[in-house]
Amino acid sequence: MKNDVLEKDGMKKIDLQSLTLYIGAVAILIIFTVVCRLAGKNFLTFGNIQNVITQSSVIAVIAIGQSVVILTGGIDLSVGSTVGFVGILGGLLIKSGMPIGVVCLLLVVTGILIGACNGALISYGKIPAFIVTLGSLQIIRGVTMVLNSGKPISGFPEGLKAIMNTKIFGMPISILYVFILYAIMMTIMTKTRLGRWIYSIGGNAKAAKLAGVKTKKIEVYSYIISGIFAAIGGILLLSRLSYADPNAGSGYELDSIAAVVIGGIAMSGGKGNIGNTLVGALILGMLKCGLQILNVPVYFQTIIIGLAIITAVFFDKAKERRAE
Amino acid sequence: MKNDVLEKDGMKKIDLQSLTLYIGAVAILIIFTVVCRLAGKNFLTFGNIQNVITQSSVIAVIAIGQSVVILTGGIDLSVGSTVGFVGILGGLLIKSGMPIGVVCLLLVVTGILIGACNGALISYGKIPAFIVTLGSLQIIRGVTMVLNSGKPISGFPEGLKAIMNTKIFGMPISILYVFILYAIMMTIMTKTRLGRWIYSIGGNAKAAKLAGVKTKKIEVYSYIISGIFAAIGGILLLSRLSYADPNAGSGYELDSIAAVVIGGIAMSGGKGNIGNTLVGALILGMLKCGLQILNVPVYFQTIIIGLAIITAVFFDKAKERRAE
Amino acid sequence: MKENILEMKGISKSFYGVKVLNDAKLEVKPGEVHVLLGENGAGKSTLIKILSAAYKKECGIIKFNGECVEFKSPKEAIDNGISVIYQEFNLNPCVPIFENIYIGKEFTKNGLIDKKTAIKESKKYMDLIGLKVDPTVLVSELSVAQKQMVEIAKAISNDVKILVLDEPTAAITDKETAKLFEIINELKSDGVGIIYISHRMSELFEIGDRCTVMRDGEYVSTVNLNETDCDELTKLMVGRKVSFEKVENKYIKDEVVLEVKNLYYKNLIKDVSLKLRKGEILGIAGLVGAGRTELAKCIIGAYKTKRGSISLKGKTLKGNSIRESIDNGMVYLSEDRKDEGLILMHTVLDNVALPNLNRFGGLLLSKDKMKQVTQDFISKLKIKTHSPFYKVENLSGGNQQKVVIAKWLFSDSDIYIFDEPTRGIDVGARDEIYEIMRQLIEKGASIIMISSDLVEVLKMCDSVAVMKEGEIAAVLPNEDNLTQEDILSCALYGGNNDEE
Amino acid sequence: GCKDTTKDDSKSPTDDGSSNKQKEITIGFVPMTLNNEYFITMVNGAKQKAEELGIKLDVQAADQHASAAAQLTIVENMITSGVDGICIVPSSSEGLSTALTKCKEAGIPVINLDTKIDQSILDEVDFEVPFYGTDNYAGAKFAGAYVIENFEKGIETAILTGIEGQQNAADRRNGFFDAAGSHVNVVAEQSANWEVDQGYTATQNILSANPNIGLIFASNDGMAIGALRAVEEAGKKEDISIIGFDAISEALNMVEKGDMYGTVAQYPAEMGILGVENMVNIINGEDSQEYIDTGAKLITKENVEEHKKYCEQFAE
Ligand SMILES: Nc1ncnc2c1ncn2[C@@H]1O[C@H](COP(=O)(O)OP(=O)(O)OP(=O)(O)O)[C@@H](O)[C@H]1O
Ligand SMILES: Nc1ncnc2c1ncn2[C@@H]1O[C@H](COP(=O)(O)OP(=O)(O)OP(=O)(O)O)[C@@H](O)[C@H]1O
Ligand SMILES: [Mg+2]
Ligand SMILES: [Mg+2]
Repeated sequence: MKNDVLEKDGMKKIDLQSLTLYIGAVAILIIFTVVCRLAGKNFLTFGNIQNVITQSSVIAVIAIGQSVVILTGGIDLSVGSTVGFVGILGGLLIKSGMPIGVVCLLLVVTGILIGACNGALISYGKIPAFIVTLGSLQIIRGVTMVLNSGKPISGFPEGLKAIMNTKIFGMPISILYVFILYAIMMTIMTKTRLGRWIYSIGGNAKAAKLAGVKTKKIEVYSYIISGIFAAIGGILLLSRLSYADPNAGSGYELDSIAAVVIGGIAMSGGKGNIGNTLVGALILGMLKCGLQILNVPVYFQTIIIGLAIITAVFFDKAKERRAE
Repeated sequence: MKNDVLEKDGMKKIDLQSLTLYIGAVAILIIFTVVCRLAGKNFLTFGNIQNVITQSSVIAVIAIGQSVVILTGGIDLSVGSTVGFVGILGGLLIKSGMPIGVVCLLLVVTGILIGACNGALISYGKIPAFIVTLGSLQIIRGVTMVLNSGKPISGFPEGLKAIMNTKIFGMPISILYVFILYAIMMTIMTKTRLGRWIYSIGGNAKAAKLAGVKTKKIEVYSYIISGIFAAIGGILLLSRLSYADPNAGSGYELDSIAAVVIGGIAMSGGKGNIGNTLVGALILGMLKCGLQILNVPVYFQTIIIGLAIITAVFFDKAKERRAE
Repeated sequence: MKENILEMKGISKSFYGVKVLNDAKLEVKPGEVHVLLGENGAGKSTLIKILSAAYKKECGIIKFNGECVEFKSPKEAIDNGISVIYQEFNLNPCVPIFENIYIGKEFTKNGLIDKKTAIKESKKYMDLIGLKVDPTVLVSELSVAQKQMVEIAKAISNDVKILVLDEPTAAITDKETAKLFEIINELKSDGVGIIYISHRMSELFEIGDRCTVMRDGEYVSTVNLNETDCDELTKLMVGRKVSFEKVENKYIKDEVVLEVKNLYYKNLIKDVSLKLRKGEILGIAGLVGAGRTELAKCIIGAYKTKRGSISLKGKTLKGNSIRESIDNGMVYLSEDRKDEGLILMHTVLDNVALPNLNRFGGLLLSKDKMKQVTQDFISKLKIKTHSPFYKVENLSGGNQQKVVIAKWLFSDSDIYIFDEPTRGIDVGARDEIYEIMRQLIEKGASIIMISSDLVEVLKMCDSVAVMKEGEIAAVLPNEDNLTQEDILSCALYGGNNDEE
Repeated sequence: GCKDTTKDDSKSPTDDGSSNKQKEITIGFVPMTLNNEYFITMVNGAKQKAEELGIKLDVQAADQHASAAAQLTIVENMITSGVDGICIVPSSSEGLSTALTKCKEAGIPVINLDTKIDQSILDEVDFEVPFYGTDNYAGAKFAGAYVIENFEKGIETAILTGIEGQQNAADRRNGFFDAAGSHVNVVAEQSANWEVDQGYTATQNILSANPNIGLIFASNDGMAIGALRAVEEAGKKEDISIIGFDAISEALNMVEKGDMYGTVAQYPAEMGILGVENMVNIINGEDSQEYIDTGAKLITKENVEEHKKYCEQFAE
């Protein structure tokens, strides 16, 4: 009998937690639908659901990488400025006449390099992730400004816009990107060695090392992954706006972390489900969208979003509190 | 002989780390003095040293509270918006004719309340500190805006200015505040039960609990302390500018964390010396001041400060790397 | 004679400029169980960690199968068939057991993780050691003993040529130990070289073939275990004799100081009632998972109990607060020093002072007094540390345990609940600790001692409460005729005889 | 963005309209942010007009700093919520191409206020967007021209700029520099991120490096107020003239007291009013104006009183 209880407990814990999250997400959806209807507006329309996903897509993509880093017990504050950097660099390259495909590739490579620098300093240099990425946040932002003397870039060919603004089966293609990227990363995290090793570093790095996992290398990889997704996020944003702004992405570090934590990944690393990060990002997106549709003044929006973040996680932790 | 080395090691370990920090601080001082002199400007003047301290004082004070929270293994992202909130609330109260002393008291009480809410949600609600304070950052910022519909307040009586802009023995009084506040908090952290309990929670909360420490209560206290110092920081800023801006303090959360970590307190909590946080804050202040005196373009400033933060901590960790 | 499968020669290692290994030596033959013996802090674990490349050695050579080897990472060592169960657990609490067992050597199918096989294979090794838990249970849910068994399963699931066990039995009971020895014997017959570290003298003779004794980081000698006895080994190790006789307790009074009535906690503790008299040492024995630790934690107030009452010296506790218990003179020493007993990153002094801060001055604490008290305990318990300001994480396992004991001894309470107090402590130091426990009861304190070491239980306790599946099966008075077998049968089959 | 408003001549809320109130009209109004007085004034002007015309105004803005991404999201959500037209102050002149495309597709007219959308973007989207305002560049140029007239050549000057990379920050700095750069001697140029406290520290540091400074041009009044504190503290109030931008109420008080030399005023309330009024016309199919220059002016001691009076109407 005892074993029975434990069996359930061990396996289903994740699912139970996810359940709270899904219930929360659906609750928000229902609340907004009802309230909007009362206010004579539409929330739950096909078009608007698409909107929410498209609006959340950049954060959702960045949050994939952030999840990976947080799962190792780290943090990446440089994702926001990477988005800005990638935008300006990409803008300059496209303007110089390089084919868009090549530019995208180069930008992803840039993301890899940024991630590798962060990762190397953190894992081999033993500098806390918070410091390294706070530093690189500043450095990258500075370099972005220097790159085009602080000026934005616009006037891009249609091809760039097409990346993000195409429709496929009547749906914005961004939805497809988000789902594919999440599917890939969820597979990697649950079904491959790399993924399990990332989890093991967050859970107990020493144990992993003694068991033969090359923890330092894996840690670097996780920052590289974060760099890649930040770069992809930057490309998506660039394409969505068809405009490169050196300040783009500022504040995305906190937004992406919020998505990750609402999704239930512990800041201390080691446990959590990367798929739920998407739900976290969508919850944030829904809140923002719903409140704007209801024309709630912006400062009440901030307050409500703040409350919602806390409340969401509050319910998430109900079980832990009861366990005491 | 054997024992000798180790005894020193045990005792002096903290001091050794501090030493690196002090050397770093002095190195920056010397570099700026020399470079400024070459550029025909003055850095190491009595007046300018005063400037640096005054300029760093708000961050230095906030960083005291941040240190305490980080020592417990937490984080307080709401300090910046508390500064803004305290400014506007204080501004309104002063304008309503309340005596400045009473206002200051009320503002500190506000800080206590904010800290208590954060702390209670974190310790009794078991919600991660990052989420709670990210949420309260938004909520407080929103409330601040609502409070005076986003407008600044000005035209204060001279008495307010006097808090910060008086001179004492020819030195700005802010220097005195900073040193007194640090002295008090250093004593509390090293010489009192409360201080040791705070360290023990960061070191191993479970062990502390079994040793009879009321970990939850102490955790709440630590956020209250952070709230108090954020409020004091807000009062100092209000007095310094004699102007209440609802946006004041934005970004201070990251600056204060940077000061703490440069000062050598581990983000994971449990170890570090709160006095060094002051050095961390001064290093940041010196960098900013020196670069501005040299009239370095702001992009390069960001880059240099980013590099400096990473480098400072890099040297700090040299010993850890060698230990491998 | 067979060739040595492993030779370590001239190994030296220093930490922060202090030599902890000096020209150490170890030779292991295939198919032998080689015992490594030495006082706490002698350098046994360090030597092992050098073998597995967890630490870098300063000088010396390691010959494996006759060839000089130089492993650069733990991975290389594992790949070469060196498998280590470290003294301190190295498990990831956030993931299931099977993942911990197969970390770093995951099964894959088409490049993707094959969970099914891993679960099946883990189950096999867990059965072997007798761990009856589902492999998908999270490690964070396991007790210390169960974690130890996971470590064993993890080590034997490797393809081993050399298996190192650093105090594998410190946290488990005789039943599991027997299983472990079966496994060891099987590996032995496959020609695996086994290095075995333990402070439980009796089992060394049961399982070991040869024994290398170390002292202060240096090699002392290697003896054949069938040519020596316990006293001689003890002498080699600590330089004096240690007695295993029970001493009569003259301080026991009739006054009941602690009374537990009908305690329930989840389904782990069922209707437990207990009485502890003044001056009594009450042992609590039982198999792994019998709920001894849970019971102790319920009594001390760390767990919220559903039903039942606890009264101290006639005063009923409001309950569920550790602070209340401590204030009323009852303290608990955790079995899990790493997770619950110590703040590893803090100094010896900080750890000793933490529960006793009230006794170091009023508003401001006196560091001098703390230093003096800590210094006293360092010499009294022979804690091998270089100063009171040394970080606990840099002490050897046994010395860490002594720090845990010191911090509670100084609390000067009336009731001490010791959970596996001598876990990982060498014979010599055990004796000191027993002596201190006797001094405590002499001063009028009472002790509950939870221990899996029945030798120690029989030696120290006035009576033994045996637990089985969350209930107290029997309370056996420790009279001349009580044997380990009596306790064991009670733990296995319940106490159908007297009492209750 | 940012200034305070008022244009003395075109003071009257441009009437004509008098539009009918057949069906409820909702206009989306998107200032850059809502955390400074300039935009609050603009919104107040718009609100007053909306009330007068009996239409509904949905005001949305980015919370901290405006960005093209945040504005795109706002526009998308406004389209969903069914507004009839959108008045927008772009976070940058080139950043709205996607948002404009979406408005065009949804058939929602757009009026551009304050910061002009770049013609190339409008061409790209092929969308007609009226513009009412004076851009920052022009306003700053105005201040520069005034400096040439009133200060001796070669005066040591410091410039405080806004957040690097933001369009309005660049426009104000460039406007001033292009006009007066050859006349004054710019010895220091620092960004103080639009913030009072950073204006204060930057000025302190600039003063310790350059004790002979005679003029400070701050790209917004917040930084100018900070600069004034530092100047006062250094005891150089008599020697240094400070020019701010935005004409927020505290700056006007300081100009009145003679602490600050001047501040550039634009007319945000006017822009708000014109935006709403013309949007209603467009929605009702009536004529609307393609371009209105709402003008800018340097407020100094001479005209501050008048300007303050004008401002009061839009205070709340
Ligand atoms: N990481 C470390 N840093 C500093 N000193 C260390 C470290 N590890 C071990 N030591 C020191 O090395 C000495 C030997 O430790 P070791 O753990 O090898 O002892 P041991 O023989 O295993 O003892 P025990 O029986 O208590 O486990 C001890 O004095 C300990 O303080
Ligand atoms: N935190 C926990 N959550 C769930 N179950 C737990 C937890 N801690 C312990 N258990 C379970 O409670 C049961 C009894 O606990 P425990 O093994 O600590 O008792 P014990 O008699 O002290 O044994 P041991 O010899 O291991 O100390 C075990 O089966 C264990 O799996
Ligand atoms: Mg050991
Ligand atoms: Mg136990």
